[in-house]
Amino acid sequence: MDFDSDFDERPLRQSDELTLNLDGWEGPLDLLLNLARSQKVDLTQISILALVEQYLAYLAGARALKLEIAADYLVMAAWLAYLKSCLLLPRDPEADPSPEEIALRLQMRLLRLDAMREAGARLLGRDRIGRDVFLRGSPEGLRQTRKAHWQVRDFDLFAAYGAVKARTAPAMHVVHPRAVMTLDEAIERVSRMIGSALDWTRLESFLPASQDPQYRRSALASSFVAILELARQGRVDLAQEQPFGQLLLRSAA
Amino acid sequence: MRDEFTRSVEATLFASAEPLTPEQIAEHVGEGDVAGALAGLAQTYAGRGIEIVERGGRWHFQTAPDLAHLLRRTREETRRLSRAATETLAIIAYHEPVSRAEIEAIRGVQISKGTLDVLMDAGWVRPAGRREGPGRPLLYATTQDFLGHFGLGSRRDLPGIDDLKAAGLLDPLDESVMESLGQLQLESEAEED
Amino acid sequence: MRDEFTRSVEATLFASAEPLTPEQIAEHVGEGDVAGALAGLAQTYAGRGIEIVERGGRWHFQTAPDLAHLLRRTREETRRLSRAATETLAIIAYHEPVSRAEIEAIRGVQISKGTLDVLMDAGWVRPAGRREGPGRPLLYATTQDFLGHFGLGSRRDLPGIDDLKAAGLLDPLDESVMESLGQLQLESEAEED
Repeated sequence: MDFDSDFDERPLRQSDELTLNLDGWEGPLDLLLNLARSQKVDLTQISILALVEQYLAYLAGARALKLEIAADYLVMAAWLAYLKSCLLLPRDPEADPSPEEIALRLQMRLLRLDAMREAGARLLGRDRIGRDVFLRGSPEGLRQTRKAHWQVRDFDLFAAYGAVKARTAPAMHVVHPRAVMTLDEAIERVSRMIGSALDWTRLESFLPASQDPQYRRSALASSFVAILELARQGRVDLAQEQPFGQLLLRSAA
Repeated sequence: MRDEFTRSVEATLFASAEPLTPEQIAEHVGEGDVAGALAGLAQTYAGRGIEIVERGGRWHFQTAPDLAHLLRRTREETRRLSRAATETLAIIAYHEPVSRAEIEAIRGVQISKGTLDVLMDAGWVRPAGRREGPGRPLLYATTQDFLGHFGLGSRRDLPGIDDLKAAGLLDPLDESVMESLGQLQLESEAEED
Repeated sequence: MRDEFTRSVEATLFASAEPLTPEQIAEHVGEGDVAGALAGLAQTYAGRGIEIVERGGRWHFQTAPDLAHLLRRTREETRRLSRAATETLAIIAYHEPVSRAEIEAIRGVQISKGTLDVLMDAGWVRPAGRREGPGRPLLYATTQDFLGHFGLGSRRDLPGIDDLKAAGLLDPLDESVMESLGQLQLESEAEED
């Protein structure tokens, strides 16, 4: 793997303490990676112990200058110091993951970041449109016009006209003449006929004979109201033996 | 055509947003026989899909004029006529020539500008002069294409009102039911207020 | 090259303001072996001042890269991408689709709001759905324009991608790695708030 790219490596100036500054790093990992690269070996060959030493020394230097050190740098320092002690102390067979494994993971992280850094640099260095290669200055352009192909069935057309006509036709209300018996007629007819009937007589026998069912219904309704009116006036007596039973009437005594 | 100078002239002309004079080209590609390179390119491109042309001393690339039709593509899509447009078309067919105001009076609803445009776009309706009278309104009538589309020999082949009635197309039942329902709703809404 | 179909493909591609897929070309030139015509054209133009290239399945004409020095109009380069944006773009391109937390884990720092915006504004990065799982994180991926701008035929052409893959450097991030370092940092940042 080629990690020796021409990536603009941040120069390390540990010797020049006056420029020691944490502002330039994008976090502890960035600082670690740059320290690792200062070991001048393939990143796969770096010494994690030496790297930890470098990091701690760097922070110590910054502290000596009374620079503000962001918390995440200190957390990393604490974690690295812990890692260092684990690496140096006699191995604890119970430790999981082992210090070596943790160190390997840290190394993988550095490799990963370094790889992405290099990839970014190589991407930017490619032949880029507008910088290295150019598109046609004034393309005619492709145009797409949409032409609607209108569809309507003849039935829809005629139905639409029918709907318009139906909707807008002047509304006409015609009441057909109907055969009815008025209430006055019924009162007159019942009081005339009751005069001679002293026995209980069914209401139906007061209705005129007619083939027209509408007229019969009208006569029944009117006659019913008529006998109620006559009963109110005390001119007839009404009787009904049970609900919905025969309505009987006779002349009031 | 592998000659470096000609390649440079070609690329410069291609990337330029405007036609270039040989002098302008030279500013990019440096000393050399720009005119000769242009002539060579013109020959290389002759008969291809792209050509290199000179207009008033300026050179540019363009697509071959005989292929211009490819660049403008029309896509046909089938679309159903809206209800408003269908009704308007029917009214024009039965009453032509008819003005917009008359169409609206018959429909009982206003029509939008787009509705008549759609019918004219479809080729079924045409302007048919103006009616002499107040406002000289523009009149509309149907076209031959209209008759063709609906398989009608002439306007006399349109079903008459009696035919429509016989077919139940004048049955106001649905409409009145809809209306009375609508009315009920309006009333109940009014009561709620 | 006098073949009419190839001429049509050439003209269509030349006239287009956008890279075109073979299918889009076919919509203009009709039935035919578009892929074959494109391959033939690519050969015809090889070594000339302009070339025909495929980027992510879409084709376009462009000037030959070695002539860049003639055509670079101004010294001032297009706005330089920041280091953070460059790294973020590389991480997305090599790992896509990838969540913001994963980008942050690789870089070891939080991404500032503007970084992804810049990349999306440039048209190189797009949101690419969410990962099913805890928190359903939004994922990011690169676009067709990304491939086009950086002259990549496809993601397989990303520089060194095979080596990186072989070295395990593009594997999904180990949970424990995220925890061992990422967590520590995220916790400390949370404390700062």
